[in-house]
Amino acid sequence: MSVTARIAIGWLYLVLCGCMAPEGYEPHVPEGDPRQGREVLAELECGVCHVIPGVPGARGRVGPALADYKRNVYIAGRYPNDPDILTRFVRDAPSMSPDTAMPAIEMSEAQARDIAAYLYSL
Amino acid sequence: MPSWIHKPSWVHKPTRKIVLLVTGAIALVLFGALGAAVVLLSGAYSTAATTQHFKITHRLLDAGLRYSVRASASDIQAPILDEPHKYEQGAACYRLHCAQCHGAPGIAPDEEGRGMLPIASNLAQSAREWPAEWLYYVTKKGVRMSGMPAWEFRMSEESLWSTVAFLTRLPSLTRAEYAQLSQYSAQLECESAEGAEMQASEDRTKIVFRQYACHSCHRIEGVVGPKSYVGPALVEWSHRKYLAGTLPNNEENLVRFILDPQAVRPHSLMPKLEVAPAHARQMARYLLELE
Amino acid sequence: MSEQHVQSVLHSAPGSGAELLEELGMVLYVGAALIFVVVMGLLLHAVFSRRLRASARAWVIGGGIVFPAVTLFVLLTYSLAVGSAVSALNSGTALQLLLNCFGIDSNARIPPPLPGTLRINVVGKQWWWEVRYRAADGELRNVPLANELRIPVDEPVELMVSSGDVIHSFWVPSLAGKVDMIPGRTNRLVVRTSEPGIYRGQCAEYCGGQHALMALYVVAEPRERFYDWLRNQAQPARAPTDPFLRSGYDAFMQGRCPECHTVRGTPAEGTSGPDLTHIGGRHSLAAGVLKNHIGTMAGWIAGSQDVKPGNLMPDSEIHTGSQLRALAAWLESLE
Amino acid sequence: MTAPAHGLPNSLPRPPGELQQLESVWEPPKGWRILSAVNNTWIGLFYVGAALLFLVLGGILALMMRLQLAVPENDLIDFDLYNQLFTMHGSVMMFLFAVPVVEAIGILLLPAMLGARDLPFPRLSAYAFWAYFVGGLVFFATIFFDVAPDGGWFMYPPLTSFEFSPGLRSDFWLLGIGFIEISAIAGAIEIVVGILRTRPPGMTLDKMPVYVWAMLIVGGMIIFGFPPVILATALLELERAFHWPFFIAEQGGDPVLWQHLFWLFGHPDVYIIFLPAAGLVSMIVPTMAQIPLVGYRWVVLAIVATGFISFALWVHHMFATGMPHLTTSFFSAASMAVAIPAGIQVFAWIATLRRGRVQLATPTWFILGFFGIFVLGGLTGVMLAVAPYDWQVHDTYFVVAHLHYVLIGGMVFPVFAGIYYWAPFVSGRPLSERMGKWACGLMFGGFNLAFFPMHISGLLGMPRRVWTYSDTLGWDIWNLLSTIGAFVLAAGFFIALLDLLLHLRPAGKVNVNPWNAGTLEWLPLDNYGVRSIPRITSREPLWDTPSLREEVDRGQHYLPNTVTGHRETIVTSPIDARPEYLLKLPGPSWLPVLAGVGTAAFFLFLTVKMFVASALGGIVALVSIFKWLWKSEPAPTAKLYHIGEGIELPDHASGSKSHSWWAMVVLMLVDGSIFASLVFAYFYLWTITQGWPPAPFDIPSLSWTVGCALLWSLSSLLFAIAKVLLRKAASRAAICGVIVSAILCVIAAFATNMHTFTTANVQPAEHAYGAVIYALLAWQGLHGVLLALMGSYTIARLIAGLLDDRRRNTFDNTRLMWHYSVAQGVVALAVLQVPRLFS
Repeated sequence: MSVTARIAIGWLYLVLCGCMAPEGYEPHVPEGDPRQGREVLAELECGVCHVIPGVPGARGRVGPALADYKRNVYIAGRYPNDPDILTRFVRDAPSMSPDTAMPAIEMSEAQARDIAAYLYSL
Repeated sequence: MPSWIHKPSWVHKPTRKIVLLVTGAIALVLFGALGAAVVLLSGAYSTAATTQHFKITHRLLDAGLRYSVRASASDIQAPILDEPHKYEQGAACYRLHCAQCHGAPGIAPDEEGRGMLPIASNLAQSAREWPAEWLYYVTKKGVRMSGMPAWEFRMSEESLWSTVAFLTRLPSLTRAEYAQLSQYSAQLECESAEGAEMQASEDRTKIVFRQYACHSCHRIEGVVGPKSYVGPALVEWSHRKYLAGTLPNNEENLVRFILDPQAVRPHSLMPKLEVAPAHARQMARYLLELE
Repeated sequence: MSEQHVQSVLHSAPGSGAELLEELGMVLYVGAALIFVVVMGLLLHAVFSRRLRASARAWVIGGGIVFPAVTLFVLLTYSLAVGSAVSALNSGTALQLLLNCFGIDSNARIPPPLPGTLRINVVGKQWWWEVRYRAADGELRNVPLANELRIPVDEPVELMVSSGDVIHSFWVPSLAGKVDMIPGRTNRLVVRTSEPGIYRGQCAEYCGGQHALMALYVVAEPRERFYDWLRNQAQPARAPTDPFLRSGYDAFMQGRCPECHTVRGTPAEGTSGPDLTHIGGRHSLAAGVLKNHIGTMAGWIAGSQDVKPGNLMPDSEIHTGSQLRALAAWLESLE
Repeated sequence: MTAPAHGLPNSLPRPPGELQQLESVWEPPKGWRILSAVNNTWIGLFYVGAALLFLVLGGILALMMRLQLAVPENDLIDFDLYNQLFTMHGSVMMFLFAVPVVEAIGILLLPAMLGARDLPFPRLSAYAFWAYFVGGLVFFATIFFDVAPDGGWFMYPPLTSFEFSPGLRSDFWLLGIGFIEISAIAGAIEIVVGILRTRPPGMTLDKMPVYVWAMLIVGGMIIFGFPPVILATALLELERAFHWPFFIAEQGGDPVLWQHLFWLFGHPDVYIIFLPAAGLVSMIVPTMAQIPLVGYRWVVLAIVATGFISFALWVHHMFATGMPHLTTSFFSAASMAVAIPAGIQVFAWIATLRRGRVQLATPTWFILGFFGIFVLGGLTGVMLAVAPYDWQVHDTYFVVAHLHYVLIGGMVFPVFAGIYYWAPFVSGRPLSERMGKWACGLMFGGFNLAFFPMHISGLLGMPRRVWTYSDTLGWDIWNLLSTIGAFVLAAGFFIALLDLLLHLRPAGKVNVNPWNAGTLEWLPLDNYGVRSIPRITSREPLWDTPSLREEVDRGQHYLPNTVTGHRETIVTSPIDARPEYLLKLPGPSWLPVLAGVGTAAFFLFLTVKMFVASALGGIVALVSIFKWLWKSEPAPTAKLYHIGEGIELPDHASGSKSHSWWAMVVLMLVDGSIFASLVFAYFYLWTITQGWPPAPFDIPSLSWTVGCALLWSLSSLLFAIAKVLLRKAASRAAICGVIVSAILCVIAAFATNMHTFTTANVQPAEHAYGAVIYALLAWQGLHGVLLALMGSYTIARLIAGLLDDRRRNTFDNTRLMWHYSVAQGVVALAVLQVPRLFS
């Protein structure tokens, strides 16, 4: 692209959306429904320990804040942050990281997927 | 006066000039800002290391460096540099830490060093033209926006001056002389900065975080760095109940974890950075004060 | 939890005093709406019409005195009857109702307890509820509990409410009107319902910082289940059954927990916090603020000051991650 | 001086220069010196402006709360700030807006409505204003320093006592609000005495405009209604500062005592706010319908009845405290009964509108808005009076909705109707009709959108004063609607206030009657008020005598000039308004400003425990007050002044004819009410305590008590002797001697009283019994100090030659207070001995 063309596009950006940052990695959870996930997070009151944007009352600071979760590189400081691992981790953290403070919370596989999907939508 | 500027009746002549000037200045600033935004957002400004700086940019940066170093180094008094063995000691440091980018008589910089922009200057020339104090200052503090790190956190004070002692001799060395010196110095070590003096000021702590490259993985309140999501963000840390997901968050535990992460959590991806204990405590205290 | 938690004047429990009050409310809403519409009609007609006759006698005396006086007299009589009926839930003979209508029995709101009536003491504290059953299963026993009431259906239950610090107000709108909990006084409230269910209540008198986070649940159950439950509540806590729970028990005892909490059957005998002997069986934690499961339990123990800032329970601060999980698991096992 | 008796209107030409002299005497200070103005026209304007400022400030607090509650589990405002916000919102709106604004409007309108040049105590009004304004601003500023009170506007102990509210927050409320109440009482004295004594000749009680009636009754209600809360704040502050346990259950006190005292004030307060507004409606409705008010006598009767009944309702705020059935039944009936006088007024207004042809201007729209909102608020009020229903909705958002319906509907809408109606009276031209209608529409729509949903959220179980709520309770949508409504309402207020800022320019000279009203405030006015004071023969003089405006403006009625060369007005008899004497009024002065600021400084520095600064403030206030009093009774001249129609008046009166005697009597009523509240507290605590005095405490010794009573009585006797001496023109030295002995007697009496306490086994900090009897003692001590000050001041005037048998208002007032204090002291002593009868 010529510099002129680029500058023209720059103008367009400026007019259309102010400043738009380039998109990053978008993890995808198969069969995960982010909207359901938010409900589950609220229902299970995960906000007691985590700050979770979009979930009412989620202002706990026992565990890490979950804003921008998809950008996190690792889970629990030891696993790569990918959909499968996250789905397992939200259901049963102690089995993957025995010294963690996060208990295994009773939920279905589907609910865990929804939660992961929601976290990745943040 | 251009005809399209409508002249309001309340504007008196001298006032009118001021109004025009001020309006013009504001318009100029706005246009400038808008232009800069366009250039930035369009990607027209290239960040590739293959595109060279404009000549003017380079000259300006270069001049800026000189003036800044001159002003900052004015208080420094060099010790006696031609003590016996001092420059040999310095040669060891040079071989270990500097030659990779700066090269040496008859020796080119390494692969990494050759591709740098701006290119690391050849120190034979610098040493000819700059007084020892300037060399010391640049070595100690590093240079912003170039690849030059601050060596005060990596070399002891003694080693810094030895290196300067070596640098003052550098312009006079032949290829053979350097090769000989280099070979001789291979048996010497360059003393590292462990136990360097600490000041408990907050600014100092921020420097400590940066010099251990903490901010390459963590976003740290008060430390400017990349938006990194490798490790957890270190913000509002005093409210956090747990660190590393398992230890109660307090000063002792933080120090313990920073010094040896794997001792606390064997699988942790956080590397052991050989942090000086005093530095670790300083970091822990800083974090626990973040509201 | 899937049960519907109701906290509404408009959803009274069948057979409760609140049901009578809901009826009374309906009469009031309809009456008020009618009067409002008529008065507004008269007003607008008066404003937008040409000059009309309007005698002072008809309007001021008729509309302003006779009409309200008659309406209010009827309303007062009716409301006194309802009030007496609500107050006299457990002893409502027709005669007494009639007497109460005319305010003769000034004790109506505090009728003498019938022998064998279940009596529960509830003490409001900043910001939770201390509950004490007087279980009469052969012998009279004190069963201290917290933040949750269970009552048998179809049986009047006598609540004796008071306060341990500032003024609170006990209000479970689906069961009954509110009654203040005042230091130095004990008020009496009789509740009854004929339908099992879970009813939510909330402190209704401003009681300081976290007044908003002081709720409780009332669980109405069939008699049999209720008395089973009560018998169970009177028992001491079960001993931990596996090493993990055991480590949770140890974490509890090593921490500062026993200074404030009692777990009957263990050395923990603190009294300034809620009794935890059967905490795992309750519907909520932190006085109706959190649902009760291992995750909220762990979060509450580690971060109670974030959940309910200013409450008397400090963040745990000493338990490691696995200790915290074990501690939460142990408490959850205390059903 | 003789003048020909000539009937009114006197069509003889007025002498030249007369008007100029009148103008120059009443010339207001120029520029920023206007702040030293004391006449009620100016003070009234300042007062209304300040009250509106507090309306805006209190409104901003409300908007912040609504933002927090807009969505469930909101994080915008934390609980600590929220609790301060609602406490401050309630306190600011009730104490810094509602009560002051009704008094302010009274002070602004009454002189004109009464055809008086001014009310009798201009400097008292100025003092009341400055104390209120400075104190109010500082009180409000506490929110910026995180020390704003957070106990709710009715401050129930024990939450607000030292144990559960350490720190300064509650103290700011108790001391700040406490003294603002004192300023309200000062305003009430001015209003009551003004209405009773400065009416125009011929305006008998039954010819007073309804608004004037309302203000008279309200003045009376303030006099009896505020004392209980003044006492309550004093007791709670004593508990906080010295741990005297009036409200601590474990030590024999009772938190419910506070509730009784507070609502004994709090419920009349609602009518103190509502009745003047109803009075405004009774003025605007007839004008807009161009027909006299239907059922004037009934409406007046309704106002009087409301005034009385309002003192019998307070317990309906306490239905949930576990009252006996009989008590709730009685108060339930009384609370319903108050709907009857309200009904009378509503139907009288509707009948008036029916008879007339209604002009649909902005004030009318506000009045219609008032009807819609107030009637609904009244109906929910009846619901709340039904005790069993109240058990459900008490302390929920239903109550929040109700109280805003009656307060905003019943007071704010009429006030804004009044602002639009009387703006021409202030500035000679109306406000913008277009902005006014927009404002009214937005306020009405916004109000209902904000507050109607609160009925529903309340019924759905939402308690008041919660800083957050869960999203599982179904309250979300109603709260969101309320928040949106609140902002629409705010937009309405904004437009109305903008209209005021843009279009209200107070003018000295005003000659308009844009709505063709019938009452005196629409006579042509200048800084001196009316040019001549009319003789009144009917309720709507401007309708019944169409030429009256012109006659008055030409100086054809009473007092078309300044006969004494000072600011002056006619004082008339309280019932039938016969002219009695000319009252010389004081001119502009900085003293009331200084005194007001000093008083505010005294209380506020006391709050933050800066005792030296506080004492300095107190001294500044005292010195200023004495300085202004010193000149307050100028030497009477022997001559009589002709005011027209052959009537000749002296320029001085003493004894019960003097306006200052009336003010003193009113002050004593206030004083007596505070004392009565304290005695009530004593007997109340008795009823809830096992054994009185509770073991092991003593009743103070009987014999010493008798001695003390004798000493009190002796001092009274001495003062009576001083009066005889003064009448007989005895030597100054003799009179001074007698007064000094009286003072010494008082000191001795108090010392004896102290002795009986210190020798008995009773301490104030151990049990409520000790606390309350020490409070009685302290009250007598305070009166001792007061008598000593007043006695010394009397002596000083006597020595300075400013006091003699004719010029003796200072002496009379001191004498009144003396005998009153002695009687009170003796009653207090007797009260303490009553338990002996039962032991």
